Amino acid sequence: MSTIGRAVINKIPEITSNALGDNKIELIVPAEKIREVITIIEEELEDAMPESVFGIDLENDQYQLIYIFWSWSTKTLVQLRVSLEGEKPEIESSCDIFPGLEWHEREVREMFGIDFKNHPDPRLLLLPDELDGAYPMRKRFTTDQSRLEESGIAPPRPRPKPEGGDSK
Amino acid sequence: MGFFSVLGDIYQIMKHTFRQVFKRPFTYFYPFEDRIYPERTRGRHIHVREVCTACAQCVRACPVVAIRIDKEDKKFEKDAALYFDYTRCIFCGLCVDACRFEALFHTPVVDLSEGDREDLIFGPDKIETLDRDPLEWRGRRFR
Amino acid sequence: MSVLLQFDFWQWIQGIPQWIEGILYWIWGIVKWIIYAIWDFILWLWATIFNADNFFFLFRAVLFPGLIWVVLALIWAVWGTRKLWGRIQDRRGPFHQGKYGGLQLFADAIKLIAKETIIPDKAKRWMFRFLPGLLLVVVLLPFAFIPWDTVSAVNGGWAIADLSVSLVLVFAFLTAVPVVALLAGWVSGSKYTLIGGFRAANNQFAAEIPMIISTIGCAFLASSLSVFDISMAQTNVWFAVLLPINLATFLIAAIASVGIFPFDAPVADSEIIFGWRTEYTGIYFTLTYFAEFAEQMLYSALIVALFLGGPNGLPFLPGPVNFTIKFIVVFFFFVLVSSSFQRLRQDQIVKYCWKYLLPLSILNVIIIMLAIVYMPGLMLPLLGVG
Amino acid sequence: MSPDILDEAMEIWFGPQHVSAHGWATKLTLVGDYVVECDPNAGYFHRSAEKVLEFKNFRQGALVLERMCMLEAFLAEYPYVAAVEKIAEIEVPERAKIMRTIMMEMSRLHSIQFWWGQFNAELGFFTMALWPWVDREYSLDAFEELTGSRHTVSYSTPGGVKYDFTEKFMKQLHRAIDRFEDRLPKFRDMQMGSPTFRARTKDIGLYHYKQGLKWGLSGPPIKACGVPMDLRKDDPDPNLAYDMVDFEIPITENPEYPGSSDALDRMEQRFKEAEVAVDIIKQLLPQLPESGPIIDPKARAKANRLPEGEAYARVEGTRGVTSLWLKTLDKAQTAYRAKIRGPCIASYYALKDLVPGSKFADFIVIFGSLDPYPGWWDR
Repeated sequence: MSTIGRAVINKIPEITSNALGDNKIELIVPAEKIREVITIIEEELEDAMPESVFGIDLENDQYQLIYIFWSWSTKTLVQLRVSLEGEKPEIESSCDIFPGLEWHEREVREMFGIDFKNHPDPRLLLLPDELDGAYPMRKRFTTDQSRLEESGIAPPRPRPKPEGGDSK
Repeated sequence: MGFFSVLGDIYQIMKHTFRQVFKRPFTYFYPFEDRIYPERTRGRHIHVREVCTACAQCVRACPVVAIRIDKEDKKFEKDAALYFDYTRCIFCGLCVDACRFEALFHTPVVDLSEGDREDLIFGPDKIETLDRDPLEWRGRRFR
Repeated sequence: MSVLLQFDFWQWIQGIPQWIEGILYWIWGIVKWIIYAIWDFILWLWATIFNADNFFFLFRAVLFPGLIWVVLALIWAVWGTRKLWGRIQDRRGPFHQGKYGGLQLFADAIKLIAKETIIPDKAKRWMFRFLPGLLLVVVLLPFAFIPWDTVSAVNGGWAIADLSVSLVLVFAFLTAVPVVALLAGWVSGSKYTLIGGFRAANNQFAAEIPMIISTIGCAFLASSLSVFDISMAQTNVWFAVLLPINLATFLIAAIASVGIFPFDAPVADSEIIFGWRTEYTGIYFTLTYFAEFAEQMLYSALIVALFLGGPNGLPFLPGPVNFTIKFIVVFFFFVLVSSSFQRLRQDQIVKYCWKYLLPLSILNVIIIMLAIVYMPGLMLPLLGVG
Repeated sequence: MSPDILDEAMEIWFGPQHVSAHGWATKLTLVGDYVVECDPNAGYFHRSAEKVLEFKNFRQGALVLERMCMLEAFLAEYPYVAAVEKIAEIEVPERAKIMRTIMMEMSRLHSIQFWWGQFNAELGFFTMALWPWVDREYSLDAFEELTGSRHTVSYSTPGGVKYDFTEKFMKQLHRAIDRFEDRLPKFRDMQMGSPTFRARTKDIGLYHYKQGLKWGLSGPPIKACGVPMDLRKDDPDPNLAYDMVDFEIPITENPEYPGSSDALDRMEQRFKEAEVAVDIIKQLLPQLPESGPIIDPKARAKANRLPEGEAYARVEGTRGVTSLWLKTLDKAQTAYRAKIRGPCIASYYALKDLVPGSKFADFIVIFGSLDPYPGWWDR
């Protein structure tokens, strides 16, 4: 396990980690510990660059938040995975540690509805004002699928076919 | 401060721009002269109906669903009429790759412009031939 | 005698024709008065136009070296600039209208005149309309004092007019241009034009003083302030040969006060869209656009008159032809410079103008003074022969 | 800001329609000629690409990603293809790897040439704006000869590349490279040698690379600080041929402020990047085998339905790290979640802390020197 993984684990024992590749490590972080892990990363991981923060909607109010950091000098990629539930999940904002995360957090807030507490300016980043509460990246937000059958891809969730078998 | 080195730099720059004045410009007179389009250019399509077997693979392969198939309108025994909607088409060439019977080709004709949106939907009659109503401008025939 | 009635009815009746006759005379007097007025006007017109020297003066003022000639030169200048910029940027200039795009300017002019002139609501309406016209007038007037011909205006030459202090008068007009630009920027009501207007004024402070000081050298050598005398003093040696530094500082200061390329802040299109000219559309845009080119032409004409000997050149060619050839060469140099440099920031313009141009031009004036006082022979060839 | 400054400050919108606002809107608060506060906001180019990717099968997805940045189409579409290949474990034939790398370096070259022209146009110098664009036409002709389209090339697919190098294409490729090389000294004179350019870009937009990393900057803005941060060396991709080439990561040192960069260094950095790109192409061309498969035959079937999995593929774009995070359900035809990370949002929002204090005319120079491209962020 890379040095950063060992550093984080012995500070906060209940984080589990699995290696993704030779120099990539993934840490499963509980929601309330996120700020500490990021401060550890900021101190331990040399030249850390916050690549991105983004959410994944796993239906029925299950969300996952993934932070990605890349440090070019130690050539390690750290991926933090935080799972959240609830209609509008909450998490502390960590953009004062890494200013680069501020706009990623704003985008996750407007796309998924995951609220970042005490974020400096929680305005909409990309969406027009009409879509303020619509959270378009959630699976519930259905787009115009009038010509989906012609497009040749099965609907996103493979519906059980009445006549069975995969005709297409 | 290198006052004279600055004068030297300025002289260099002026020399380049002065020499450029007498060179042949790069652009050409577009409607009168045009460049030769390579044969792989992904321009508007040609639908060869003799070989077409109405398998609709091209309709499924199109990312923007720009092709509409009409299986009843048959000219040969197993083919179908295709309607290419050039307001949606992004000229990506996936339909030509998907067609196993080589019934669909690209042509290097890229200047598609019509009066209104309905004309941009090329029906079976327009999609098979390349000749369009001639466009006259300044005594030269362009289309 | 019969009884005199209070009111002699018969006499009254006989008076009516006299009364009518009086009215008719009165009407006839008015008509005569109108006819005489028209006739006098025609006589006056005939006198001013077809009188020998008046006609010649009017011809020079309106047709050849005056209005029509300058406007045609202006149109040629705009066409030449666009073609030259094209060639320098490795592309062809306008070519659709006319043989080599010659009619492109007239097509643009007609299109722009036909376009709607939008007046922004925050703009001061009357000043907004009035300023472009004023700008073009102020820029075109100094062309009257340019010495187009070796023979002076009074005794039959092709120049229009000349004063003993025409150099000062030309600069008076030229300093008014940035003031109009500042007003236009403030009056059109948008923030970008406001910044553009201030930058135009700022450019003016930066470039005005070195420009005027660098012409003192020519005035000294020709010992007169009239542009005609200065150009006449250069019959056998041009002032460019005697005062090269003055020519350089005048050229750079001229470029700065016109506001073309290296000193392009007033109309910096990537920062403040089109500077103080952003809100002008249609005919106002044409006027301001032509005003900029007219100013460039004016400065190149001044350089030719002050430093390159004006009309004296090849002896067998008439004066105006010599002048025009030199004018084209200097204008070509203006376009070349304007397409060779990035744009300077406003404070850098002021810094360079005051830190380099001003001391250089003052130094030059001192050198000229010393030369005149301690080298009496210097002035002899100029004045002796002239 | 202290209130007394605020009352004489003037708010000006460097709005989306502005000539050189690159499609973003920035609200600047000016006091006199100085920018006191800069409030960037994006979103005018948003095409909801991530939602669209959830309805595109694995052969169409690269088209969406390619339209994020038309300038570097080969580099932009590659992360999607690499992510699909990682999940579906598709091998790429040797020849396709080299062809991909050559075309990616060509797209880096012509993207830098475009940026040259744009940066000079922002500085008002249209001559030097159009000259690089003329050289760029030669590489666009080469792209059209190879793939059939100048910008939206859609060249690599899961498993390899679609089109093979033809004789005419090789000739045009050499013409583009030679044209770039014999005009380079002339461009150096006009660009780095020009006193007005040095005056406008010296010590403008100065930041230390540690602060740059905290904003999330990567690519040329960081390499200009003298830091060799480049994915081609740090995290080489198995499906590309960067290991076959020995090249040096180009960096630029700033003598007065070691470890930081200003607009002049960033321009110098891009000169070097273009030279390294041409050097890589020259080294790769002889190593290209004459004949051989350009696509793995089984790849087309494998890419129809992917097993369950997550993959994170990255590439060193012209403007920084470009990456795609892909998650697919078992036997799904479309991606369950695809996160596109473009490099340009860091450079745009870095202006929030970088610009206050500089002059209004310098905002353009800082903004242009970080090479922002709205397509990358607004998606």
